Amino acid sequence: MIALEGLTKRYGEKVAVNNLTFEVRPGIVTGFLGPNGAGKSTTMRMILGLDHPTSGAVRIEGRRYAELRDPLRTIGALLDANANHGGRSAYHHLLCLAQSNGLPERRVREVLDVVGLSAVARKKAKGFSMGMGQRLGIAAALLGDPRILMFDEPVNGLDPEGIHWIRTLMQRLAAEGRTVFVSSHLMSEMALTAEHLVVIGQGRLLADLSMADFIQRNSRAYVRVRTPERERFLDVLRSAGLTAMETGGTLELDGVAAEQVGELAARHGLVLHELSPQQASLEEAFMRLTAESVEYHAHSDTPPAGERAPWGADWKKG
Amino acid sequence: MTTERTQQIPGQAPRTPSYVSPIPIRQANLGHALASEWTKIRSVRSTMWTLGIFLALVVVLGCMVAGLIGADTYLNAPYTMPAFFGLLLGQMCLVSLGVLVVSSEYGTGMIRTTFTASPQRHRVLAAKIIVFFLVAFVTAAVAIAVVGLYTQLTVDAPSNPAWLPTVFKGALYVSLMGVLALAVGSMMRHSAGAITTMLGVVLVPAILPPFLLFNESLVDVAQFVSDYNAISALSLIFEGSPSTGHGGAQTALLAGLTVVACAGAFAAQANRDV
Amino acid sequence: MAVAQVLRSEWTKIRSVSSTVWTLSVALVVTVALGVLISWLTRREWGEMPARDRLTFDPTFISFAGMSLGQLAMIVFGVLVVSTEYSTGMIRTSLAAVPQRGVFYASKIAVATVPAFVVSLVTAFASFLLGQAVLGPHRAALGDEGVLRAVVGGALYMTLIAVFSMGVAAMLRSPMLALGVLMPFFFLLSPILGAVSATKKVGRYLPDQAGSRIMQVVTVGDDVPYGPWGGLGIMALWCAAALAGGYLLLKRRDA
Amino acid sequence: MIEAVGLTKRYGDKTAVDDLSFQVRPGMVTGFLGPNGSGKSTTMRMILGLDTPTAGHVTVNGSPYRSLPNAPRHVGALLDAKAVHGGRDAYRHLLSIAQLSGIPAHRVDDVLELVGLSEVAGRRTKGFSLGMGQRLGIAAALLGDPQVLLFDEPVNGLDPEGILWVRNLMKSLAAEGRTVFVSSHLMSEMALTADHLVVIARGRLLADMSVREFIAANSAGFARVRVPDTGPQQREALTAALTRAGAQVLPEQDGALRVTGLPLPRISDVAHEAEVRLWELSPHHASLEEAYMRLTQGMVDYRSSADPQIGMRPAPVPGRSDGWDPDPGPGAPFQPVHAADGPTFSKDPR
Repeated sequence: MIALEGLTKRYGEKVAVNNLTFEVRPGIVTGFLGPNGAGKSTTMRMILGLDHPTSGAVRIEGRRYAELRDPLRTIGALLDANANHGGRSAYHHLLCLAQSNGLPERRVREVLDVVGLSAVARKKAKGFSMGMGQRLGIAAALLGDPRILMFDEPVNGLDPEGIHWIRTLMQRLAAEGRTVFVSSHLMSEMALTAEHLVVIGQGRLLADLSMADFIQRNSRAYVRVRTPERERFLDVLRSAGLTAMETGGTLELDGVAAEQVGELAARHGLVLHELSPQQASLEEAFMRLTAESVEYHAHSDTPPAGERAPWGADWKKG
Repeated sequence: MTTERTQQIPGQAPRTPSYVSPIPIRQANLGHALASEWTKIRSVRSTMWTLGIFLALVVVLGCMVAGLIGADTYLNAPYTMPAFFGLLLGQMCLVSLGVLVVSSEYGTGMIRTTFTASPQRHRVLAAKIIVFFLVAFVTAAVAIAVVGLYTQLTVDAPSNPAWLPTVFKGALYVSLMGVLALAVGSMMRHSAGAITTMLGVVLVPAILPPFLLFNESLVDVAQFVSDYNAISALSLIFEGSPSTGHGGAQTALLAGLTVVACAGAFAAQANRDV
Repeated sequence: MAVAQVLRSEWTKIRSVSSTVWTLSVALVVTVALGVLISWLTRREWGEMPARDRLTFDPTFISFAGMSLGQLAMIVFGVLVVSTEYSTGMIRTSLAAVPQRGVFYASKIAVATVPAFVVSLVTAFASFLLGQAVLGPHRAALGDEGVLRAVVGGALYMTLIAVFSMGVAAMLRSPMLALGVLMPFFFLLSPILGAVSATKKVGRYLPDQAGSRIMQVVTVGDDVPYGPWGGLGIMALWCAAALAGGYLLLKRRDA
Repeated sequence: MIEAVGLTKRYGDKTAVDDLSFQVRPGMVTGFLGPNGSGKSTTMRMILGLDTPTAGHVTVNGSPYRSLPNAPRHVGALLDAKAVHGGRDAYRHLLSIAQLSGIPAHRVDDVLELVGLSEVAGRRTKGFSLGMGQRLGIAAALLGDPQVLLFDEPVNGLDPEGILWVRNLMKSLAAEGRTVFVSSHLMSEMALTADHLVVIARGRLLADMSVREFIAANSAGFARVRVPDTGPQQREALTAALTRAGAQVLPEQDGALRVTGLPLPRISDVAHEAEVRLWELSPHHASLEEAYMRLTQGMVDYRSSADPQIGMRPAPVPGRSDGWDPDPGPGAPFQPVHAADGPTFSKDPR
């Protein structure tokens, strides 16, 4: 279990992390979301005792990080896949970490096997692809068989097989009763992996609740209907006091459960070709929640009408 | 941006609706590459550092030495002579910059961006050589000229030789050394390796002759090496006499080497995978 | 957290990168080779040396002439051992594994000092023995007064150069910056201060000038206010200051 | 339009790309998929003339890349977001590329604005995050307003807002009639972005077809049907009726039915005939990931395996335990949890 109490980090004027209080519980995968610059990495570094909080504290299993004896046996972390000396082999990289925490050399070979790097264990990390570097970082996290695991963007650079593997790995680790804390920008991945979400924006806690609650609270749910008897269906809806939005060949109904629509159709003998409850995606929910706290907004390439000509207008003349 | 579904690009299958930029596409040329390299060389700090240290070394050391050496030295040496000491050390700055101009692109991966933007690789290298040579030459000439002026103004002694030609020759020699380093950097693609190699090129011939003298048959070689190494070349440029020459032959040798190295660099990069 | 574990870990780190072997072997080869070369040149030029120089000739010190260049490799070794942790980002992994920064730092310095000292010892004896062999009739013997002290002292001098560099690198973190400070410090500032008479008195308290005193056996006619061990002590103080600065900054800074 | 014909690249004994032929057409987003080490990056580099093919050739708009008279005006590429000189600021990085093909300086401002980096244009790229680097790379690709665009893992490091932006950007570029070729490992992203797929593994072409065809060919879709939860009779009646009509029916955990082999209207009719009311009738397409995993199974390098955790257990002989403390002591009351010690996280896509 990781517990944050009023964690704050200031860099001069800028508040990177602002009074964060939450707990990461064992037995489930907890997703850590937020736009770029929200303070996720800073928070994770403070959890690992790498950055000193301006105020507040982090407790790992009730203790401060620096008080942990052999911390790798308590918490394993993947922060940055490239956080290794490029001139050192994967094996030696893990070996020096293992030795610092009194782990046997056998364990190094074992985790190399777990992440599938045994064949390149003696190669310098310099020549590793991003995906291989990521696997090496995951191996380092697993090294001490810790009760708490923390991953920052674990699927970065992994191929689909690797993504699938890390997803199942995290779920299995959580099922074993461990605490798993994962940050990611990939909402579709998170939707598949995490059960609980902690969302921050501009250093502040925006949400700390279960995945289902999060999506439900931050998005629109509706029922999609396709029917060959559209006009009659619309009449029936109108008489029942419901409205539908038409998009393409389908109808979207807000504020009503699929069950009700099914009953309504059955009562009037309507044929439906589709009756599916739609839940907005995690991505949509996330976008809605964090809309105001995004840095580096991109823009549409098409300038608003009346603004300057596409580009190189004067160049064209010349 | 407008979408025009017309066909203008030759060789393309005519059926598919394809985007064509409203801005006409014209051929890129060496002028573009030169502008690009000029932007590159002035937008990194390593340029400022190496050139700044070079200027400081030549000017500061030169002005210090100018006051220390006897006034009668200038009877047979030009007023720019004190610049020689700074150039000895300073040429390593130009060598470093020459290497970095190319090898930092390989080190950072920027070279892929560059070669994607200009698949005519020879044009990129040519532009690099030209821009670097001009920058190095102008900087070196300014530094030597400053030393010459300072000496002329402060040293109360007559001087026989004209010092303007030595500004040109000295600057030419060290810039050629820089271009040689650039070519070596382009072939080796590794900053530290290329700088070490160039250190060897500058220093080894200078300390080699005593060792060659052990063997009688190598006496001629030793003589050649001691006459033509970088340090004697520079010293001849600044204090040569009619009997020893004024470094013209040495500069020609360096120019020849540089041309060969550049040819090697062009050939090596032409079809190499990057 | 057992310190022994961290020491083992740091030992693995240091032996698993090729820069260790490179820098240390360059230090050895360059120091010995240059020392032999200069000893040999001295013997050849003996006949042309002024009588005064012949009287104050220090055969031990001359065989350590390569140290001036060889210490460069020692500086690089010291800087790389510490600063590559930062430049590669390894420091975050390391400190997550060993959150006791003091233990981490002390272990790293201690473990790096051992190979540096071993190589320095080999270098000092090899330089001395080969140098004396080349000097022929002008040689000194290991049993002569002060000679053994000078040879062992030479090894300590080289080791302390590396330790000093480690401390500076821990303060500055970037390898380029650390080398950019240390190289001019040893190769420009120190010689210039030592050469100009006005600053000579300040210059001899710089670490390299104070430390190199221990390698001299013949010290006729100089007015240096400290003895061989005093000089080494001054150098050790410099190292202690650099290490302390490195420790304080490591403790305080975000990784 | 990109056209590869018999493209082959060998490094010594190893064949990275093996006789690859495909076309990337304008007007749509073409996804380029394959496991790590399958030759995707090598192929992209050969398209851009960075690597020379051992055999075969690849052309862009009809001519080899290296003979394009002004490449950035024809092709924009994002290969590696970190492939910039860290000491140069973003603006002058782009300017140097722009000048190389005679693109005016104010176009640099435009693309910086477009990718949202205007505020940091004067900052050295060394301090950029992965996401900012990615945006810079995209800006460089768009600089020449090119007809053909290549992106290698464009969303790497971007936050959700950036991912959404890149997705829409690629779609709009394709809609303008450009050729957009994107490699990615993120199947969910690809499913949302790409119209067409080129899949390779071990350097060989595995598939070159539309996303829809690809999913249809490599996996099965199904319909989810729910009936009123008043009693099991309705469900059984419907199951029987659907089975008679030729469908495969599987019960799901929450009481719904998973029906394969019948189109939705047909299921509706069958339910109507069986006088079963429906509370849900929703189509489910198999995911692109499932389809992809099925296709590329057995072709991946660096396979992961289960964690045996033997190395974590106390060594059998305490005397020779490699420094492992058999009794962690009260300071570290570690209890390894081995609820599922078996190899449960294999490569099986199911």
